[in-house]
Amino acid sequence: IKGDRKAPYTIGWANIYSVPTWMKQTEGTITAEVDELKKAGLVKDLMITDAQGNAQTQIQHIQSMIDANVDAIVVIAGSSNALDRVISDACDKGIAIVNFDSLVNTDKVTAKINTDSAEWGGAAAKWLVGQLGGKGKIIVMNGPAGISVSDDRRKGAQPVLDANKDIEVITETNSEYNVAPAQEAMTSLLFANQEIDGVLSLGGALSAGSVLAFDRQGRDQVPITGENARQFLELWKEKGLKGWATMQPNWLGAFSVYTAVQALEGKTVPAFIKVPLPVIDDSSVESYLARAENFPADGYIYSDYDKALFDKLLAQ
Amino acid sequence: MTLATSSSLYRAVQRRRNRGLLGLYIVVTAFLILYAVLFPGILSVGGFSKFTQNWFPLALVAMAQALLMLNGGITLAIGPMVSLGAVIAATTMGGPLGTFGGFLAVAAAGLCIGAATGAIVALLRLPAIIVTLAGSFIISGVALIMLPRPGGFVPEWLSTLLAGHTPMAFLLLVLILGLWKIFLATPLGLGIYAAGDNPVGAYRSGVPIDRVKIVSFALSGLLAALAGLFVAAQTGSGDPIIGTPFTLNSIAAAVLGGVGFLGGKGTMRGAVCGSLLLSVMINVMFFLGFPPVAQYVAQGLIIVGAVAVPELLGRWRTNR
Amino acid sequence: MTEVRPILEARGVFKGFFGNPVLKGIDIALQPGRVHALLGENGAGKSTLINLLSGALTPDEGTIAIDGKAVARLSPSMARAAGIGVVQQELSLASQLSIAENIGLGAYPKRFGLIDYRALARGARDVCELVGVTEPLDTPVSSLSLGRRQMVEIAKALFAKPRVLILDEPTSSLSAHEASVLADVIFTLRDRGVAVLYISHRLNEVRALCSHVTVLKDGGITADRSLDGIDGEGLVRLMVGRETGALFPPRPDIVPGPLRLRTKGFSAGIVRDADVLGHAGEVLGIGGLVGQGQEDLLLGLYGAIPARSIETKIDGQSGLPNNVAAANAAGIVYVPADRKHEGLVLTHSIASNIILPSLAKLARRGLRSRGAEADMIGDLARQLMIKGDVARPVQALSGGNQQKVALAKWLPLDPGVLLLNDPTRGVDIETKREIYKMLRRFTGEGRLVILASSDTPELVHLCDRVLVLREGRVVLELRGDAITEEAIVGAAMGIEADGETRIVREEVAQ
Amino acid sequence: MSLLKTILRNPPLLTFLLVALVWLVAGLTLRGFGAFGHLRYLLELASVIGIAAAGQTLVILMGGIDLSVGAVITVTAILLPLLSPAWDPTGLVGVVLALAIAIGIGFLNGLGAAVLRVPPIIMTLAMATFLQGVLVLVAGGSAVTVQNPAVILLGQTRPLGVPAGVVLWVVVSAVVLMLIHRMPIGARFLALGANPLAARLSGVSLTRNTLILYSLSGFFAGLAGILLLGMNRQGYVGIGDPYLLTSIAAVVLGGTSILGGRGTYAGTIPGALLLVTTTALITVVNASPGWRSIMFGSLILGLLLISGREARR
Ligand SMILES: Nc1ncnc2c1ncn2[C@@H]1O[C@H](COP(=O)(O)OP(=O)(O)OP(=O)(O)O)[C@@H](O)[C@H]1O
Ligand SMILES: Nc1ncnc2c1ncn2[C@@H]1O[C@H](COP(=O)(O)OP(=O)(O)OP(=O)(O)O)[C@@H](O)[C@H]1O
Ligand SMILES: [Mg+2]
Ligand SMILES: [Mg+2]
Repeated sequence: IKGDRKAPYTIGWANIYSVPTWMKQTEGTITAEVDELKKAGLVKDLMITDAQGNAQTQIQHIQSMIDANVDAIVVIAGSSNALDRVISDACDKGIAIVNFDSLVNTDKVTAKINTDSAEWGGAAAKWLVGQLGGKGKIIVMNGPAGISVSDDRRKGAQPVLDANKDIEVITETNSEYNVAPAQEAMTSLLFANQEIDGVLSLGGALSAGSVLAFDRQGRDQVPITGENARQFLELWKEKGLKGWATMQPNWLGAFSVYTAVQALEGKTVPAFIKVPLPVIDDSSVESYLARAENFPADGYIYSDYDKALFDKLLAQ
Repeated sequence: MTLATSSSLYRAVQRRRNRGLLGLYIVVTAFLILYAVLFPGILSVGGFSKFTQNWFPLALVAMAQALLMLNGGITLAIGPMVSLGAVIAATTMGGPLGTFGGFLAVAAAGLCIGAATGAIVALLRLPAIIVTLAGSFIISGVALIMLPRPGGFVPEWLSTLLAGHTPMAFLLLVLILGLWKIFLATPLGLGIYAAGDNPVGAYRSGVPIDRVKIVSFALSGLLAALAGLFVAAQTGSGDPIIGTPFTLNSIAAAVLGGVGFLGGKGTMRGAVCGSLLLSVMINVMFFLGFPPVAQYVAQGLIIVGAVAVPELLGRWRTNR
Repeated sequence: MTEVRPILEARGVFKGFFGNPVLKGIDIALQPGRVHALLGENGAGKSTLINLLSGALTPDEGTIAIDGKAVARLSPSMARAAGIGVVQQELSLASQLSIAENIGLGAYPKRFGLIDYRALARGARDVCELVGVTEPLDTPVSSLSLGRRQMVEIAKALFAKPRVLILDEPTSSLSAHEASVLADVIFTLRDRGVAVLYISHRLNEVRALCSHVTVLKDGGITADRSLDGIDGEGLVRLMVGRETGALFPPRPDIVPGPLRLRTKGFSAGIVRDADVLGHAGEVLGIGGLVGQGQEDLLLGLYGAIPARSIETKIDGQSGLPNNVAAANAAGIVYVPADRKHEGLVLTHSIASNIILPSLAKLARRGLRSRGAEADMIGDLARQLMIKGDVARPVQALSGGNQQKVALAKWLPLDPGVLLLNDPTRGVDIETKREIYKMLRRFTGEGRLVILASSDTPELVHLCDRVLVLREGRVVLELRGDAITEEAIVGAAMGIEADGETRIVREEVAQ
Repeated sequence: MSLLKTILRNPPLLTFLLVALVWLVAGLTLRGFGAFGHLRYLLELASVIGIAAAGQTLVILMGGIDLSVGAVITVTAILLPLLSPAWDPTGLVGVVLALAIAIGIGFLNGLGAAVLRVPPIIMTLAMATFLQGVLVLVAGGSAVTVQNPAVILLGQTRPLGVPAGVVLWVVVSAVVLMLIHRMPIGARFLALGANPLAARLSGVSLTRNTLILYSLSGFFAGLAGILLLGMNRQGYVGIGDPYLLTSIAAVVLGGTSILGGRGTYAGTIPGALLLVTTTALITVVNASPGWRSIMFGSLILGLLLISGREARR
């Protein structure tokens, strides 16, 4: 962090795509946090851009933020390496950069904040193996191909699967992180495979789609992993699933803004902040569902957060 | 009146082609001026370089698309071709081929895949739109197999050369436009217009329309692959899906630039101008502080307006 | 006959489309220094034959020989390289390219692999001067009128200095002046030893230009002889195969009926301040050089282009129609000159084209009635002698038959005013006669026919009254026996421009 | 011999035969593929594409293209739950309102294309962008679970074992085929598609028909959106995206000329089936995503080689 940067700060939020619900919710936590910080006199302005899913446009936006000389940039990367150069440019200009969710490769950032995708996959696989008693035929549902998050989660699951030779992955498919395509893909797989003991689903909407597919084809539900998508959690309860879920908390956005401001204020922040994965199981699913009404129907019920939690994470 | 001197025929033809584009030129200039007012830094070498770098790949794919549309075709495989170009660059340049070999590999892949697509369209007489749709799946599949997740390697010096603080991208664009001009001054190049406009007539006049089609697909593939190479250099690595949004944007840029679907109508400079409008619009909206909602809405309105306003003005003028 | 070796020959060629034979064993030999006429009714296969001669089509059987040597697979570029220049019936121009770029297409002069624009301009200027194309060479072809495009097409054929020049109905959209320029060009080339093949339905042109004739009929050759000692009647007999009557029906002496159309101060396109009157039962001719506003006048009355007037009454209704549907509803119909682009949906069937304007009329409760449609189509096809299956695409019809379809489709609407733009362009003499008869029948039924024509004899012999346009203004009105070729051409070219323009005005009744 | 000729000359029939062939081969070789339930499911999936492609067929026949199909589907699916008033037990009010909005969007497309003379591809692309903005604005772009009884009925019931969506598709097919082949307006669309100038001079109003056409396209996209919502019980942003390219692909695979003026919805129906079948085939094949993408592209290309023959000049 260089230059004459004094509160109140201008913060740029370079989103890759604002339309999906997860992004809208994340943006909600960011604006809420900014409002807080404005009250505290720390933030003056928030500039929001939406690259409409185009990494090239995102580069252009970040370049414009550099040109406009914002004090901090909070970013979800549209590609794990496409932004490297423009971000290191921004870093050279002394702008505080906090990158969360989809991370960039370069280390020339103020902080990277994320949960561990490999751990996500590993934990999910472990739970499923446990459910099946270490033996059975499973289907793996992946997110879209060519995306690091999807790839990392799958990689994280592999060692667990390797360690349990009696778990057979009968087939594996990729789908958008959306209910309809996931349901469509799972339905086809259901017809092709009569015996399925479990589903290792590596994304929230994917799980909801799978459950719906089992339901509509009149098949008995099997143990399934997933994410904190409200629809999945509701189905979990409605169908009495054997389920397990974790999440990519939306408040990573708020936390990133908080971190950026802390850094601008001269606090040292860790270069990499690993946010522990909250886990939802039979014991906690009710508590999440109790808050469901506060979240959109196709949204994600994230765990609670507060300043204390942020400070604790920063103190790592 | 015949021309006074025969040497000015070429220039006269060129000048006439500019005439229909006046409306677009005015719109683009207005946006550029607005941008310069909002962000004077664009007038510095660094600002100019960065801006043109971000515009460059879109300009290339707009050219790649316009080339085919002028010939009466279209391609939906632009995006995957960009991705593949980036992937080949990022996977070969670190290997035994070296940087130059990697460059050649990208160019060869673009040319060959383009020519193959063109051959299927021309010789089997299949509709280009659906052949290239199928092609887009095949090409993106290849890109995913070569590089399942973002990564690879592009030498730092290449990135600095192409996407550093020099207006290299702009110079390259000027160079490519110059080459296009030269190509248009060859019988084969002009054949693209003739065959796109009136294929039967062109065939009867002795224009080898199948060869023209294959060549235009090949060149279009080359341009798209080079756009991919540039993206790889700009980002320092490859990404198997980075090109996806380019497909629709290339069509939008070309049509904004006055290139018609039925072939033969439009100019390359129009398409490049269309891409410039799409690109500068993003920056202008940022500096005007538009929130995302307004960005979407304004983008829709600007695109429609850029086509409709010159049209309405023209009609108003003729009706008076 | 002297033994001159032909430059280009067809020997026993057969060609059919989808199993329908068009040419059945045709021989034709083009000799240097001779203008050879190829005659035949619409659909006889003339264009098909020249497509074979120029490599655009390959014969099913038989050979094409150049300089006595049979050529295996002639392609258009080979033909062009061998010195065969063709002016196709359908234009082969690229509309967005300039005149010069079109003229050189397929035969550009090159320097270092690039088009040598300097040489192109020189060559193009020479041929343009020859045929009288005076527009700047950089003008895009799209901004030229049909007649000018035709001249560019001719210049294009001449550009590569051909040894054989094939012209397929080159004069059908040319003015009299342009046609005479072309005639001079043809004579010059003939004297230089070029072999010319000339196709036209205008027999006086054929007699003036050609010395030898081949007549096609029913896929075979009915005559291949010198033109010496044949008069016009004889030529027609060769083509039709029987004795024929007069081309133009007699002009009836009946008094024109009440006014059907009156417009004062009419302006549309380049037409300014025209006053037009039209009575029931008359053929009103519109003459002038090509592109003097004849088309704009018709389109304006038809509501297809913006038009205004001080006062207009059509069949008792006042005001100009402001769109085509309104014009149709008021009983006004229009037959365009460029039937391929404006008159017909070429790729659709004859039946669909005929039915298009009367779809709504024949529909019952919002649904099309197949029976009623078939009846109507069959009726019209019989009435107009359109032969063959009506489910064929219109583009498979010959030019003359296409024109019949373009006209026929309007008849079910029972129009009161017919606006016809050069309806006999490219139509063979028999069909012409039929069309003329039909027009007279229409007027006999009390309709008004407004006929713009580039064929002056048509104006002279068919029309009851003629308006001559120049630069968008009505410069002359003629009626009855005062309608002569001299008067029309004189006014069209502005020959008495320094004197007072003679306008024979009718009293504006009512 | 002549039978073979008739088939080869008739793209819709050819495409149907192709679908049957693929089903037969896949049913014999792949476990579970040929099961009645699976085929029925494929039909159900195809019905959404088929209905969305109904409007697209009309637009393409008239020489245009509608790139806002996906956005209209999404907008309808997201707006419908918000538009269904609680006092209406049938849910029809919400359906009518949502369809009215879809038609309105189409009408705006038509206005742009006919009156402003913006090329349809640009107009509809801009409209799609515009709608994204609207989505962000409406309810923060998020969906509400559908409670509308009419929509749930449409998406979930199976009268006589046939999914209601398939029934809807049959009705839509009948209407569209009727419109193209038995109604004056169909002939007008085709004439405008093949030669707008000649059609205009024959008294076919370009403005009027363009407005009707894009309104129809909006209507069918809206209908597809409602069906999709019923099948998923929940709309979400992006739910319509896959249907943009598939609707165009179904039309072209069915032998309709992308340049307009030639084709029929009878080809689009098997075209939609073919796409769904191919996707299902690819899903059950166990391969890496790259290879699956390659297989899908090659299959489309291969099928095109067989069914696209007619497009030869
Ligand atoms: N591409 C084609 N496909 C099918 N039939 C065709 C084709 N071209 C020509 N024909 C048919 O071949 C016959 C001869 O046509 P052609 O154009 O050679 O006649 P033409 O003598 O030039 O007539 P016109 O004087 O009207 O120009 C016509 O019956 C026409 O229907
Ligand atoms: N494709 C076109 N190119 C140039 N001018 C056109 C075109 N279409 C229409 N016009 C002009 O716009 C005017 C109105 O045309 P429009 O298309 O609205 O008429 P229409 O559709 O035939 O009739 P309606 O008013 O019943 O819709 C016409 O007078 C014509 O001059
Ligand atoms: Mg002919
Ligand atoms: Mg109108």
